[in-house]
Amino acid sequence: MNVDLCVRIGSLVLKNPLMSASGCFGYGLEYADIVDLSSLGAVVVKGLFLNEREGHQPPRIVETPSGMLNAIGLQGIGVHRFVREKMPELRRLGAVVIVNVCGSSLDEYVEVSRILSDVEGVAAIELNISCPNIKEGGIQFGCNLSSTHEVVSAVRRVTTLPLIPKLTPNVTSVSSFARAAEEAGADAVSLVNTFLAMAIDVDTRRPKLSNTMGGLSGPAIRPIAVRMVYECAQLVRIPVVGMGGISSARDVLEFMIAGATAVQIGTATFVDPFIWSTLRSGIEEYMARHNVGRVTDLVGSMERWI
Amino acid sequence: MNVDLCVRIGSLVLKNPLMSASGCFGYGLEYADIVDLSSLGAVVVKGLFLNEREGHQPPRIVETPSGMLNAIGLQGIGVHRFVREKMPELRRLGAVVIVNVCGSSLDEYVEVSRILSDVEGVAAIELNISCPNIKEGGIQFGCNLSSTHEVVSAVRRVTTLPLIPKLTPNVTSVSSFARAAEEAGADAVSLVNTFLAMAIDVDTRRPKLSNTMGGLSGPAIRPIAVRMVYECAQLVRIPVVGMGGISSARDVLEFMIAGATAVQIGTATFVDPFIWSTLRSGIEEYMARHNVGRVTDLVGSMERWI
Amino acid sequence: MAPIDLDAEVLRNTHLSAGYHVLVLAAPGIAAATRPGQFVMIRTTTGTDPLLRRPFSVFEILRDADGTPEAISILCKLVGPGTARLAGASAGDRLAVLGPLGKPFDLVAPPSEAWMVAGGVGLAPFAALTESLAALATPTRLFYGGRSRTDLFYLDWFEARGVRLDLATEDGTRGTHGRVTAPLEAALRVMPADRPLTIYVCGPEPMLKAVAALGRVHGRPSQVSTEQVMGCGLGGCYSCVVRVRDESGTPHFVRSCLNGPVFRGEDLVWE
Amino acid sequence: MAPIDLDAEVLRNTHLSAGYHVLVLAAPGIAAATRPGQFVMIRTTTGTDPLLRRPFSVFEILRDADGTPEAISILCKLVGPGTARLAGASAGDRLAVLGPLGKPFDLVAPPSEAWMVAGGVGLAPFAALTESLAALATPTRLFYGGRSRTDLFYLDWFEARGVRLDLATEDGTRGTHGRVTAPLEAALRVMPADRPLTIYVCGPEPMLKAVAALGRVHGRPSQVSTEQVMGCGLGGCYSCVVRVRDESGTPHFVRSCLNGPVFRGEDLVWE
Ligand SMILES: Cc1cc2nc3c(=O)[nH]c(=O)nc-3n(C[C@H](O)[C@H](O)[C@H](O)COP(=O)(O)OP(=O)(O)OC[C@H]3O[C@@H](n4cnc5c(N)ncnc54)[C@H](O)[C@@H]3O)c2cc1C
Ligand SMILES: Cc1cc2nc3c(=O)[nH]c(=O)nc-3n(C[C@H](O)[C@H](O)[C@H](O)COP(=O)(O)OP(=O)(O)OC[C@H]3O[C@@H](n4cnc5c(N)ncnc54)[C@H](O)[C@@H]3O)c2cc1C
Ligand SMILES: Cc1cc2nc3c(=O)[nH]c(=O)nc-3n(C[C@H](O)[C@H](O)[C@H](O)COP(=O)(O)O)c2cc1C
Ligand SMILES: Cc1cc2nc3c(=O)[nH]c(=O)nc-3n(C[C@H](O)[C@H](O)[C@H](O)COP(=O)(O)O)c2cc1C
Ligand code: FES
Ligand code: FES
Repeated sequence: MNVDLCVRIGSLVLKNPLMSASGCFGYGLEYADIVDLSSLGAVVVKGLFLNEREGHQPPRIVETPSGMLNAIGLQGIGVHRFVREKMPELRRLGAVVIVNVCGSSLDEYVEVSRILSDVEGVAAIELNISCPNIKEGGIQFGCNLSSTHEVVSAVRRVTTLPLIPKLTPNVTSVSSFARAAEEAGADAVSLVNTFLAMAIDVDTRRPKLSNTMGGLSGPAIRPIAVRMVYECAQLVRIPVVGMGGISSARDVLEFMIAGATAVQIGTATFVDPFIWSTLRSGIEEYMARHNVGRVTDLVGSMERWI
Repeated sequence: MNVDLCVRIGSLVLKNPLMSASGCFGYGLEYADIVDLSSLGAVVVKGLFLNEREGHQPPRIVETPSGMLNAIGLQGIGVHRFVREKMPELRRLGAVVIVNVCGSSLDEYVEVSRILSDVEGVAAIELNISCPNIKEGGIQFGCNLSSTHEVVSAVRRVTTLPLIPKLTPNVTSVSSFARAAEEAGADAVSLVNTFLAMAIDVDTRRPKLSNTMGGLSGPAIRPIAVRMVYECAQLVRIPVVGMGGISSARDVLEFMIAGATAVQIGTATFVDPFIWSTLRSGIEEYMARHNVGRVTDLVGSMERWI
Repeated sequence: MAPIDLDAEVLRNTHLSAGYHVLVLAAPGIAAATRPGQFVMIRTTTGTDPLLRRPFSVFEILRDADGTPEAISILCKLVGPGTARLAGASAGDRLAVLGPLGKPFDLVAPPSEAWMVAGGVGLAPFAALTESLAALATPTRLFYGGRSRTDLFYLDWFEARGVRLDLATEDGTRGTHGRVTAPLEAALRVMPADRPLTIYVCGPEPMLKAVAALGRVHGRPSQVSTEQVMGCGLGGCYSCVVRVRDESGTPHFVRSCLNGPVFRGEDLVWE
Repeated sequence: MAPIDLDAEVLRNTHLSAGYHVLVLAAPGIAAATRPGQFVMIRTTTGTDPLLRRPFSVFEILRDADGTPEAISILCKLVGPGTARLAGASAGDRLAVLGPLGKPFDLVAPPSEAWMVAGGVGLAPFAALTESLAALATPTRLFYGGRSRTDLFYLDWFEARGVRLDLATEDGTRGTHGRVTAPLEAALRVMPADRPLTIYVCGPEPMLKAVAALGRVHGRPSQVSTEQVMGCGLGGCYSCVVRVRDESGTPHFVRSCLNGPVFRGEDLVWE
């Protein structure tokens, strides 16, 4: 059976629903040796500010049951060096590039987005208003409905690229944030970013991360992320990009059936960097077995118990 | 070294900081065969409404990575049968009994609490304003600051028993709920209840739980729970009772160092019903090794990185 | 007797087919206390994935030369990650085993006969039951169904203990072609009403339901071993409920780990 | 060469002491491509606990009778749940092994000497390095420290390959009493300035720091194999950073899985 894996996010058509999650795949090029970047639905690159950033002191990650905490602190090369040093090669390799945009202020979000809008090969902007690991910006915008509306509207005005605000799960009602983003002109929303969390070394009585707190990702969070994706998909009309602990084709399908049009995979790529082809063939097999012709037919297809 | 494990919750002095988590230890008596109930700091019994409740259709639980979802739906015998059928035996066994009180309305919370206040052997009330699995009551109260204040104040007026509102983690700022509870006269707060979550069977495209959603518990949530306990302990003066994924003495210590005066253990008792003595001796060994005389000296003793 | 938790050594792990194996665990305390129909909860890893223990019927109670119970076996079917870990266990490994748990079968004595009905891995509680019934000299029959002849195990074992076998396979490769309820129904039909018998049944839920119904139609009591997903096995979590009618006939949920897993077929209310 | 991921069969697991073992893995593609100082990422379970792979230096590159590389070994110290699983692995088990990863050591050739300095399990990268240096006929010395004589392994192996050993134990049961930096410093002092040498070092961080400082003081280049907690091993996560000075002398964080794990001691900035 020939199955159709194409999905659409705003004006962007992706050859399949699988994207790398920001911050878990470097700038994509690190993986060019072992993964055909053009075979991914999209490559979402590490969060970028206007300027370079050092990030936090190590230790930056710590493992937890079926998950991990990270407090990288958005170490990065800044948007200018990214455009100069990484984009040419990404274009050459045929990657569909989505840039995760960060900011310490509304102006910075706008400025970075404006710069990227003129760059050939940037396919969409993921607006990171949900990073739990930085002092200013990030989650501050993402935990307040009017700030969310404001920053999305402001960026909307400077770009025609598909705009995908990335939502934090650290709120009472994530779907109201999805709605605010939709109302502000977003083309899609992506979720979840990581859960604010911490771990303490009981012998030293110090946090295991130098930054005290970090973000929880990985299979541990999957059931919460699926619930949130489901809630958002019920409430908004724009596509939802789902993530949080996806590690198998069944997990991808679970998110899509819950309502995700596309998905991102982060932590699981650390465990298996070759996961992409496994996921793709797993989805294809499932579709053949269940006689599903187009992967979009699965989106939001969950039936409730009577 | 002789170590002192006593902790104090309002007027209640517990011989150690270890309590069973509500809903994970039946009415305590189910375990009387294998656990000396009087050896626990307290036995927190299953959530009780005024009347009996059927609970949800099975399947009621499903396993997830390092965790589980439950949607029991608070099946229970109601407060009257509890007082009649269970309390005498609990008293006889010397258990320090904390009752988890549920309600579909403010009046029901008040009425159940009032009834329990006159019952010999009930040591405290844990006010369950955080159950994610029922339609009315529960989490509705726990996700709104003024409802939280209102229900805690109302119950405060009818009881002199130590009053411990149990908070939900499904909010943006759990510490503001701890503060609202403190202001309304609570003697302590306990947290976390479970995270609202779901899992879908991709072959049938139906939720794995009959109730669609359930609450996530177990080691998976521990890092988020530790963070929340830490935040609450930073903000309020009343004791914090911490829980969420505790499965070892080190986990108990992690919560206490983060700021918990006492802890509850739920899911881990399913895996190891004999866990209580292991935890106690693990704490004692740690205290001896680190030369800590009183367990209360550990509470909130985390140092930050400079 | 109160259940105990043993760090039991795996003595043998015998693979019967790709999907079935018998795991023998050194567990003297549990072996001595178990009565047929009871179960144990086994931890399949020392980590947290899979997190929960898995329930298994006690298959055989194994004794040393003097007849002292020293081990139990479980008949295990491979279905997911937990059973995969058990399938991979080797002699010398250790597994935490909690038991015995739950209510056992009520044993019937002559002149009553005992008819056991097993579907697939539902055979599990019937080895121990057979031994206990043999001690009472109760005449026993086993109606045993599987998908194919290669899914039927321990036939010699049961025959050697005087159990009369009635087999059925869905592909017709052994015994009756079709479901095990067919030979059971045929036998119930020809059984004189004045010869008492009790039906014991374990297997997939549709089969339990069908067999309980057959018992009702033919006026025969049945004891049904149910299988619900279990969180704790001890009555703590209320996950494992089945609907049962109480004396007044009102149905309500009861915990199958405490009040079961064996119920009277008459009492069970099927959804 | 691009790293590959192999479902490698465990060929042997030799326990050297309670805390140390050598695990031999059939991994021809990795064995053929690995250069000394590179590492592999090993999955210790098929489940999600522990979740992440664990990094290990390639200890030996093992060849068949014809000299074709067919296996690698790792020298593994038991510290937590992941290494506990590896300690329990038996011949025939399979483990996912990703590699080779990271930048290898730069090899020095005569007339330069190579001085290897190992603390505890920091011995790991030096077996492969010894073989490569032997092929260049570079004179090699190994300064090797442990807590006690029972923590020093493979001494014969290194001696058989012409490596001159300088041992140290913290309890004085073998070699110099104290830290391995003592014999190293003594040797550096007496080494004529006109005889070139490079220091290779692997071990706990305080030791790396001390040895890099000794190299600086004595004007000797050092190559330092660092150990940071690693999420991915491939440059994806930015967890594994160390501070390094760039050409302009400005320190910044670089990923030790991509730019390391081997760094020039001169470049590393210690916190
Ligand atoms: C009282 C009792 C006795 C049992 N005795 C035996 C036995 O003797 N031999 C045997 O092989 N199995 C027995 N089972 C079933 C066994 O417990 C499950 O097959 C096992 O828990 C599956 O674990 P898993 O991780 O391999 O698969 P999972 O991934 O947990 O489950 C795979 C599938 O099996 C279903 N399942 C999981 N747990 C149970 C459960 N407790 N009951 C029914 N279905 C379940 C799941 O819904 C899923 O569809 C018994 C169950 C109960 C309740
Ligand atoms: C490039 C590299 C090469 C290595 N080579 C070897 C080797 O050849 N032999 C060997 O035995 N070990 C080696 N290690 C260390 C090894 O990876 C850790 O001991 C292992 O990951 C611990 O896993 P665990 O689950 O047993 O313990 P955990 O519970 O994960 O950790 C136990 C303790 O070790 C620390 N730790 C965990 N991971 C690392 C890490 N990656 N680096 C440093 N400390 C860590 C933790 O902070 C904790 O204090 C190497 C590490 C790196 C980065
Ligand atoms: C090490 C690490 C770094 C991350 N960096 C970013 C980032 O720069 N921008 C961002 O929006 N999300 C970042 N995330 C969050 C992931 O993109 C993703 O939302 C989250 O990890 C959940 O998905 P997962 O469970 O598949 O990893 C990071 C996650 C990890 C683990
Ligand atoms: C099966 C089950 C039933 C529960 N029932 C209740 C309940 O009746 N009342 C309540 O306040 N919390 C209930 N909880 C939540 C626990 O008390 C506890 O807050 C949560 O499980 C986190 O702790 P743990 O990770 O140690 O299980 C229940 C949890 C589980 C797993
Ligand atoms: S399995 Fe927990 S109550 Fe039955
Ligand atoms: S380990 Fe992920 S970047 Fe180095």
